[in-house]
Amino acid sequence: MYQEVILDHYKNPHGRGLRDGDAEVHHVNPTCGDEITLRVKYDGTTIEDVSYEGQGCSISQASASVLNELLVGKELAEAQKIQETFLELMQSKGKIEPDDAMEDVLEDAVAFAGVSKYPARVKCALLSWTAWKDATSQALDGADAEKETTA
Amino acid sequence: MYQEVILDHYKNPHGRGLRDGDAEVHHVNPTCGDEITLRVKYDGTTIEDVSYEGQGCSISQASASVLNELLVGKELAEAQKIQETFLELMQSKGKIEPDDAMEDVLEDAVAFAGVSKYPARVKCALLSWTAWKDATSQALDGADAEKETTA
Amino acid sequence: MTQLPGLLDTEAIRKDFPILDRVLHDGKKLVYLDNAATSQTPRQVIDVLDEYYEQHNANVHRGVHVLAEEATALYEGARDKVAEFINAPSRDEVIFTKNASESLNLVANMLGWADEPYRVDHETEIVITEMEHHSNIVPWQLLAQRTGAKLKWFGLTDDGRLDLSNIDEVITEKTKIVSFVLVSNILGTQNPVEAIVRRAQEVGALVCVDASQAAPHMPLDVQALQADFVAFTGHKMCGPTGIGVLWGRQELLEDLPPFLGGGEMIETVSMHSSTYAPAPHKFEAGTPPIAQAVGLGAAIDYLSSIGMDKILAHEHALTEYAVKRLLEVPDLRIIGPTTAEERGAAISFTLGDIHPHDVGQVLDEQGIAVRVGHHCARPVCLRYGIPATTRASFYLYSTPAEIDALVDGLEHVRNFFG
Amino acid sequence: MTQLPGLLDTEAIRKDFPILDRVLHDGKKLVYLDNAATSQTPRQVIDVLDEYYEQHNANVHRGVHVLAEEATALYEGARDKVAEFINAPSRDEVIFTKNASESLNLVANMLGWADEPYRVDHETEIVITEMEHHSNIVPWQLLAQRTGAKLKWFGLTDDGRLDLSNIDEVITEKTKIVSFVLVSNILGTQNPVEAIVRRAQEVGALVCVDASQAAPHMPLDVQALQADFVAFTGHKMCGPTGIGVLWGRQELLEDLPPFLGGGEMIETVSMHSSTYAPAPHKFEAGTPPIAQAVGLGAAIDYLSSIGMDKILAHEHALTEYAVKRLLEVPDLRIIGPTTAEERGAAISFTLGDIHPHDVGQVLDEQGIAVRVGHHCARPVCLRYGIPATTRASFYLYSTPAEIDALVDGLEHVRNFFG
Ligand SMILES: Cc1ncc(COP(=O)(O)O)c(C=O)c1O
Ligand SMILES: Cc1ncc(COP(=O)(O)O)c(C=O)c1O
Repeated sequence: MYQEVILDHYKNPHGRGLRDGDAEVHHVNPTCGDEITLRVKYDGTTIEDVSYEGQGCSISQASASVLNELLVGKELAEAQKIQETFLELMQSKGKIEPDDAMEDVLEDAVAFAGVSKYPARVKCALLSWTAWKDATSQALDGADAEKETTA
Repeated sequence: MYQEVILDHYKNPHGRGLRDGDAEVHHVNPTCGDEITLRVKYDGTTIEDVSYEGQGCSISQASASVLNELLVGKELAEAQKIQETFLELMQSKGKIEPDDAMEDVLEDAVAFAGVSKYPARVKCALLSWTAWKDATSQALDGADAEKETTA
Repeated sequence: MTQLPGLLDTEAIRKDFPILDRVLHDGKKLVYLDNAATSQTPRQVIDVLDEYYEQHNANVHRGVHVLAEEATALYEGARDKVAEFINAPSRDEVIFTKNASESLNLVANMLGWADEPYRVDHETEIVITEMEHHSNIVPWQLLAQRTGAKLKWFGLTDDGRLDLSNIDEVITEKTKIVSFVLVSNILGTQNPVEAIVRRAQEVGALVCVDASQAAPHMPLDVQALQADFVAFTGHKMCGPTGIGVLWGRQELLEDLPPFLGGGEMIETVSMHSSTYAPAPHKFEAGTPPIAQAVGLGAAIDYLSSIGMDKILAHEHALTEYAVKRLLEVPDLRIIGPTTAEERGAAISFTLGDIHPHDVGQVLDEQGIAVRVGHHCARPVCLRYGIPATTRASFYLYSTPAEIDALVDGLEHVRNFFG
Repeated sequence: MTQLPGLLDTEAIRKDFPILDRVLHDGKKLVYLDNAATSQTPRQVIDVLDEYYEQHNANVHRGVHVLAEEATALYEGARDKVAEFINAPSRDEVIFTKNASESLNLVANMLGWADEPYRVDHETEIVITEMEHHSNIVPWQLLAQRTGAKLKWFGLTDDGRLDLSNIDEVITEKTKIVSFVLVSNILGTQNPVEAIVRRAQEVGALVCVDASQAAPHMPLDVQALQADFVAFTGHKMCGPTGIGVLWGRQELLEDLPPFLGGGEMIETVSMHSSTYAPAPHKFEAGTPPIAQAVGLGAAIDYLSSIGMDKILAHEHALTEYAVKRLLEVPDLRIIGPTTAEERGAAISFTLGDIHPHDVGQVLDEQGIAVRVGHHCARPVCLRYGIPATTRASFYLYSTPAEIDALVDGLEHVRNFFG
């Protein structure tokens, strides 16, 4: 489950730290205490930045780093497709063997395929992605942008 | 468990029916619904009569009949000894094999030895005896003689 | 051998139940007719229990080691099986309890502590029936005492059915909950769910169905029932002891407060306050009966492999035969419906004025196991003016020959005390 | 092989536990160090369960047939075994529940519905501690919310012990109940019962002891404890899942009201009112976990045949060794007492800033089963400012070699994430 790619992202996270944003959310995984504070910044529908701070296991930390690497600079529609594909992979209970098409979409994130076999860890991998989705809808809906939520 | 003696007493009960008494009690075995109303009449410390009405299984009915046969006419002290011996036998879980001395005390009541192996039925066999003990203490204490009690 | 249409291949089925080979009292073969009290356990279930303890035992949830993951998958897999067995819209509606009694107490307590619109209080009414098992009476009596709510009930007709003639007076605008038994464990009566549900829905009352004697014996579809809660118990359906089920509608389980507090049922805890996990976990405090849930799952697999419709047909045929044969016994009076229509396979009766304890004991001496007493439904005995009954009850492994043995046994009882 | 004084003959003992032969992840031998979550089940207990279902299964009480009498004798025999095991003055003080959580909820609910002098209400106070398992926190939070009582607690010292310095302010004349853990499942701390009981008795408060982590590991004498209630759970002491115990002093059990209502717990029922059976039955509604109680009895036989004092000595020696070895691991911080004195065999720790989930997962890859998380004691994690811990916990079959494997495994974890 601990692919080299995951360990790399864990040890050298991309884009970590909180920077300016249009919306901020704070998500917690109550079963293991993993936490993330995440901000998104949009330029129209282009993702200008995803910045974050958090504590947690290597899976949740690496996943946030991969998210940053994958989504920054992307159009919202494409980012959503990536998010959905990642969700699908993580909920597959180890039954999806990523094909080339999936690898094209997910890039480094395919390394998490093995995590999907471990129900206790799937939530860790999804933490930042759920936070991103939530922050995005707050940023784009405008309203409630500052509200803290707990999932 | 159904000794001939028990069946005889069940089919032809001794002294059944309610007659005059110094005290009356009503006892119920809640697990099976067996009921007895029992009166005692004393002449000093001599048992002049034990009269009863009841409904229930053959064991509880036969036991009341045997009680009547054994106790009527006896001195209280002797009756108490009989009652205690019967209690001991019934609580023996089939482990007491009545000897001659016990047979001398219990007469027909030794036929209940087999019942003591059946926990669910021991209470049936003891119903009238507990009622008699209760009625006796009410009659001899004088007070509360008319009070109904439920065990 | 008596041949009846619709019977299962009991010769094959009986091989699955080791206990049916037992020999009692120096050579009497066990004739087990006490299935309404508890059913026997097939080898397939015993094996799954063994395998659980020998291979996979661990505490569930939150574990990252292999055993914990396996135990969790088995436990949650059992929930999936139950959900499918009762056609629940969602697996998250299936709560594991220790028995049907806990399930029913859970409903009563949720409603006692609920906010509006569910809250049962002194201005509201609770409706049950006179044929309930004590486990569907006492929780409501306790709730009524503790909240001041009024407890009302449907009476019984002389032939052992619910008297619904005054349904509009019994279930009123004040009624918050109607809880009743689908199949009576003492009378065998199968109750008309639809009429009761319709009236309850009219006044906005919740409906709780005690399916303890139904789930083991017939296809059960909680959506078709249109109830809000359905309770049943594992040990009556080839499962282990120590496991029960409460099914509840998802939005109710979301809204209603927890009952038992502790590990597993929380989202987050601080000394000052706690929040609760979503259902079903909200209602499962502490280490659950893990092996027992897994065993119940195996029992469901077993029953489903035979087919609940086939089991129903088998028992119906047996009941028809048993009613006919029993009515041939002089002085025998069936307490409950005297035909096999709209009834389950538990038949209560009296035999002249021979006390049921004596009937049961003499039958036992012949190896025949029946239950005697009030069957945890004492109000029914009061209603029919009897202290107790003898009850024979059948299951998928019961045979016409066992019914013949019962009838012969009853003849012997009559001669013995005659 | 490391030789420590006081160790049991684990080579012989391990043969009794089939699961300890399991091989994981292509060839890794199971090293089971998650005993505080649940213990493994010896062959002797599995066999008794099998025999129950294959030979004696029936519903208990009130049955007049052989199986019912056998099942009742086995079930009530298990009660005798538990009573003897904890030195209860009377077998009638032993209540079977489904787990320790139910036992603790039972106490909370009895007190919430009790009459004076026991009644917990808005003028009274409940005392617990910051090191309780959620199962000894949430029931009291619920009770406090529902009655208006005030919930107070003892804090913790930096070295993982109860801070009793303010005992006279925490336990006051208003205190109705003090409930605390005998041995903490997260810190391992063994608490000073006597000091707390003395103060509680001074103010007339009842005392409830959560012995879930004590009963499996040391001789337990409820009379010596001088508590009023003692709760524990079967699955942590070689027993099956689905069975727990509440011991309570007889006069309290007589005075206090029932909790769950239903079959078995009544004396007599009519539609208008019911009276209750004497304890313990008053608190055992519905068909009890029969096979599970019988299995717990077999577990007690098993533990007693080895000797609880010997088990205690074994675990003490292991704990001493484990503490020493673990403290050799760089960056490892034990959360809880750092010596083996006044502590049980559960050791929590953090390892640098490697998250416990990662520690647990990498250990699992080597076949080593530990638990990670807040161990249902989140307030302890909050107190020490950590999100979670890794916990290794030992039992009678644990060996020094397994501790060595753990230490090697932790080195591997450090290198892996280093
Ligand atoms: C100290 C303590 N108390 C209570 C419990 C609850 O036990 P159960 O989950 O069996 O109800 C546990 C174990 O989980 C425990 O360790
Ligand atoms: C109709 C009915 N309801 C409820 C129950 C209670 O089930 P349990 O004893 O398993 O809680 C029973 C069986 O005893 C029953 O027959």
